[in-house]
Amino acid sequence: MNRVYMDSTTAMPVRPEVLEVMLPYFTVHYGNPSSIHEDGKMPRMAMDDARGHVAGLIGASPEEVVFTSGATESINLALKGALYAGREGRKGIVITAVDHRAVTATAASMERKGYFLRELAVDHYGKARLDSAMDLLTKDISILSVPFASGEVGTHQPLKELASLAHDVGALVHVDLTMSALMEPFDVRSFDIDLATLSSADLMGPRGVGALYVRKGVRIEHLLSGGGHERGLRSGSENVPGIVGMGEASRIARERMGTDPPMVLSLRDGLISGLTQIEDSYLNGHPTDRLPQNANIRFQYIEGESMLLLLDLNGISVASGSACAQKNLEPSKTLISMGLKHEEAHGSLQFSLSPYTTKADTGRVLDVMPGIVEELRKLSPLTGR
Amino acid sequence: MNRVYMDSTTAMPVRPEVLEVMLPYFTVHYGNPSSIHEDGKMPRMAMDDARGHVAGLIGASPEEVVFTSGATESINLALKGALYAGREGRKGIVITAVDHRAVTATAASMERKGYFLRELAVDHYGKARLDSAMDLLTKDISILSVPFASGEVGTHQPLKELASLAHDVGALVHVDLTMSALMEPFDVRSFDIDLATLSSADLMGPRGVGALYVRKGVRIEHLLSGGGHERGLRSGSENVPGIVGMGEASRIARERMGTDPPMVLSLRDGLISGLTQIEDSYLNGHPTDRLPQNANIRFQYIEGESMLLLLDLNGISVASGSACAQKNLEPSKTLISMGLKHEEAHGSLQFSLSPYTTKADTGRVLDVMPGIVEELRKLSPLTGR
Amino acid sequence: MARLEYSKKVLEHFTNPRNVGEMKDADSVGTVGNPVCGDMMELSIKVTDDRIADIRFRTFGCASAIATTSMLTEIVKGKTLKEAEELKWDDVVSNLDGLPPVKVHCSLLAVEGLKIALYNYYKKRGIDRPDLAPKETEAEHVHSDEGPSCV
Amino acid sequence: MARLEYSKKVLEHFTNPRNVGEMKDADSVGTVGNPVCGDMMELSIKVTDDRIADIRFRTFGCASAIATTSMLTEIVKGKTLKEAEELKWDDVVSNLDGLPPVKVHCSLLAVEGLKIALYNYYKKRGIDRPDLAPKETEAEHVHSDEGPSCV
Ligand SMILES: Cc1ncc(COP(=O)(O)O)c(C=O)c1O
Ligand SMILES: Cc1ncc(COP(=O)(O)O)c(C=O)c1O
Repeated sequence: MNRVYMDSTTAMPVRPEVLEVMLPYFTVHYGNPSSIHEDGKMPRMAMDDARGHVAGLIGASPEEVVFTSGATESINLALKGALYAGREGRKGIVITAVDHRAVTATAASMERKGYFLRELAVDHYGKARLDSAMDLLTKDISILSVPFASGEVGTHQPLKELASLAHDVGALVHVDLTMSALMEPFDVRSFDIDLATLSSADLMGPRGVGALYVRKGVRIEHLLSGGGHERGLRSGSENVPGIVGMGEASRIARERMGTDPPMVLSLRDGLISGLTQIEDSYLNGHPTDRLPQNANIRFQYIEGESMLLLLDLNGISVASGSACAQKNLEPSKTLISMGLKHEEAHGSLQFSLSPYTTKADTGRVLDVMPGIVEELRKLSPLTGR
Repeated sequence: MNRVYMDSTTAMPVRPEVLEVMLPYFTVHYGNPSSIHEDGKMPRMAMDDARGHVAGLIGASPEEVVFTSGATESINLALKGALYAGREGRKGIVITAVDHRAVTATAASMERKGYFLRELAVDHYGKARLDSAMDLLTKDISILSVPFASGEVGTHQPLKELASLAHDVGALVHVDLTMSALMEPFDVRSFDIDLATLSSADLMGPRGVGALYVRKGVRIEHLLSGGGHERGLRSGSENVPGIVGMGEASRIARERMGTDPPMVLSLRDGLISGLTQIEDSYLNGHPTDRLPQNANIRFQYIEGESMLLLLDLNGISVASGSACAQKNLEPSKTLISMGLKHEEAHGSLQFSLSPYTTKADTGRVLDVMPGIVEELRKLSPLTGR
Repeated sequence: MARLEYSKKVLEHFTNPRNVGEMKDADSVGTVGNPVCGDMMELSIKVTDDRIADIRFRTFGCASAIATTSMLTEIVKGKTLKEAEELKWDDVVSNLDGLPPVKVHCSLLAVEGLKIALYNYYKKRGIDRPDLAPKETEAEHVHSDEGPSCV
Repeated sequence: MARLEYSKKVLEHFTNPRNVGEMKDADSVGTVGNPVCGDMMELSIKVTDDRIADIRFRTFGCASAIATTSMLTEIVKGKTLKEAEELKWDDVVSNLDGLPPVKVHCSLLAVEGLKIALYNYYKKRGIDRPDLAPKETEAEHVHSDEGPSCV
């Protein structure tokens, strides 16, 4: 029996049709796009096309797209780049309590370098609070970073309102689109965004590639010095097959924006309603205002890693916000900041779907999960206390 | 007729057998190596194997290998990481006059951040001078960076002597192995090296991957903050297919170290002796103490971009140190620092071979080149002055 | 063994834990840990002729906590109290063919739970065994202003 | 047009440059640029009845320098001196269907060389034409301590 993969937030397959398009750039059109001779031509043209597709996905111009090695690098470039550029002596960075560690760790590392860091509070759905934003966004803030939606619990952020508050005090706005780009249309102009992070892997393109949208006129400092590629913002010989793959993945994502996400959303809603019928089991995050692919459920009295492993033995892959499932053994900061108790965070599982998810997949999860919860609750000293 | 590719310094094809090994990690074993469930297992094991192969190529332990997005990132991480780690207040960086721009631009960017930069002079072969090293390596130097050989003119550097002089003053030693790793055996222990940069693309692996060797006990600061991957030295979800490819490329490079390089060297020597028989044409760099794949020739009185284009029209790809062939329109810094006049640098072509180069390829170059030189000299006002 | 992988034995005990449950007629119960810290365990023992005649456990925690406790119950069942007192963490974990390094932490509670069950058993009989006494646990800090401080 | 690509016309003129060579019986020769700066050009003209009856060039420089000069010689051959004087860089480059932006720099010398050839031609005839005079070129700085300062 095939495995059921419900951990798309952690990793996704590359679409075979994307890989197909990449292949010639490994072994045939392997030239360097900067080469004057014939072998530079195909890679250069392919890169231009890819840049156009990535720009097209988010309503940007191709010149506003800087290719990087992935979301983490894009985020580091956006945040460190903005702070180092030192706009009018602004020294502050504002992030949210539900940001990915790529954002929180970057902000923390800049704090150690003498910048200051503030974190927007979130409500119990994991949505950043505008009153918190009004308090924390002051004239000495250089940049606000906010995810389009929390990758973990899926709740959308009030991006337009936050961007407008940030711009009111002259701060730049960076949005992390890593988790939303595949499933939610986005337009940098209508959201009035200065910097935006995209990840190829999360668009079902290859890993090791990402992009940073840098609005025309926005000045940031580069992080990687060298040959001056990507208009000086990101040196290093271009990963042409990767960039071609990200371009194709972006093109397909845009093309399928009207078909894949509604299908995923409907499967996901079935999963949520089935799982929350299990006794003492609840949805984390907003019930409707959330990423289509995300179902984050907490099962009281039991622990996430145990559930994850039993699901795994049943051929189902999921992720957990449990401390026991983390490298640092700390429970999910997102869940805690939403007001969950540690033991509730411990009992949370994240089911993330993809365009490849089928009705049979969600059915399998719904078949298996009640038994697993029951078994583990038998083992738990908390049950029925 | 097939084209003749003699621009391996600028880009190389991925070996088909390397691509083969990578393929399942795009679409089948696409899981995240950190995942606890079954889908994390194959990627994790494959990454461990790859790390072993990369370490094996340079005599390191696997834990000393940090995967990055390429040579440029490795170099930035080594140099900025060492300076930011702020060892005993050391504020200086020493590089050579024949380093790649990834090194020179990184060093220059740190100079703008308040560190100081010194550059070792080279002799007329492009070899760093030990007397210069003795002058410039003082107790306030944090790190010395030196290529194993100049990528452009091919001349080997006196690495052991330089490393020993640097260690005498307590500085770290970084060696850029980008251009040499495929063709020259290397051992981090016998050269007594602290940090070493490797590039997958230059090992005939995929682009967008590289590695930094960090000797056990050497402390550097990370550049990319986030999830704490690669022992905290390089965050960002791992590019598993890329890493697998770099591992396989390293394994094959090591396996073929006894066969490919002598073959390449012999073809290269034939090329040099044929090309230098053209009137007023000379080898740049050391005649014997040089990278096996590199032939850098200057043809007096004429300009490199013109030669490059005529070769291109004849189906041959090469690179040139001519200002006209550079993005910044400046002649090769390496050639100038060796004492060549601007017009000589202008007339220089870089032929770089690979294990795929054939006798027919060098033959084609030797057939075509004399005519091209003759044609362009007819056009030149310098000829015969 | 790769970073996050459990041995076959750990998985076997995790999926088929021995001696699970409450014990109605226990001679002593030891509880240790705190749900707020993500790990909590309850160990009940029945003692006959200075031997652990029966033992039961319930664990709120990860797979390694469950497997370690299960293995511990198997080891000490039938042993004398003296033998049980001397049980070390090493003995349990080596019987499981080891644990991933990050999981060592989660396995420490099992032995501690047993000690506390024994402490309580002696205490009921008027014997003070400070060497088996519960350490001041994180539970006592739960209601401080700074929230729980788990170790 | 991609960054580094030349138009078909540029390549055609580069590979088949017109009017190449020295001219033994030239009425005037203009040289401009400096090998140290990577660009040098020599333009010889023969004048009959105030028309450019013949023209020859030699260039040390990149493909765009060669193609631009070749195109220029084609344009001005047969033209009156007056017409030749009025020739602009735009006229030449648009006839080549444009140049990559980074290469514009290398194409400027051609028109300058023609002006200097004309300047020298008038000068021989006792006519001063300061509007056609050579600009103070980099050549004059070659032997300064700071080395050549090419523009
Ligand atoms: C919202 C979000 N941002 C950033 C990242 C970092 O992505 P990567 O590890 O691919 O660099 C992730 C990773 O999953 C993410 O979920
Ligand atoms: C010697 C040397 N070091 C570093 C680099 C930078 O490599 P990349 O552009 O792949 O990051 C190069 C590129 O060719 C090189 O030749």
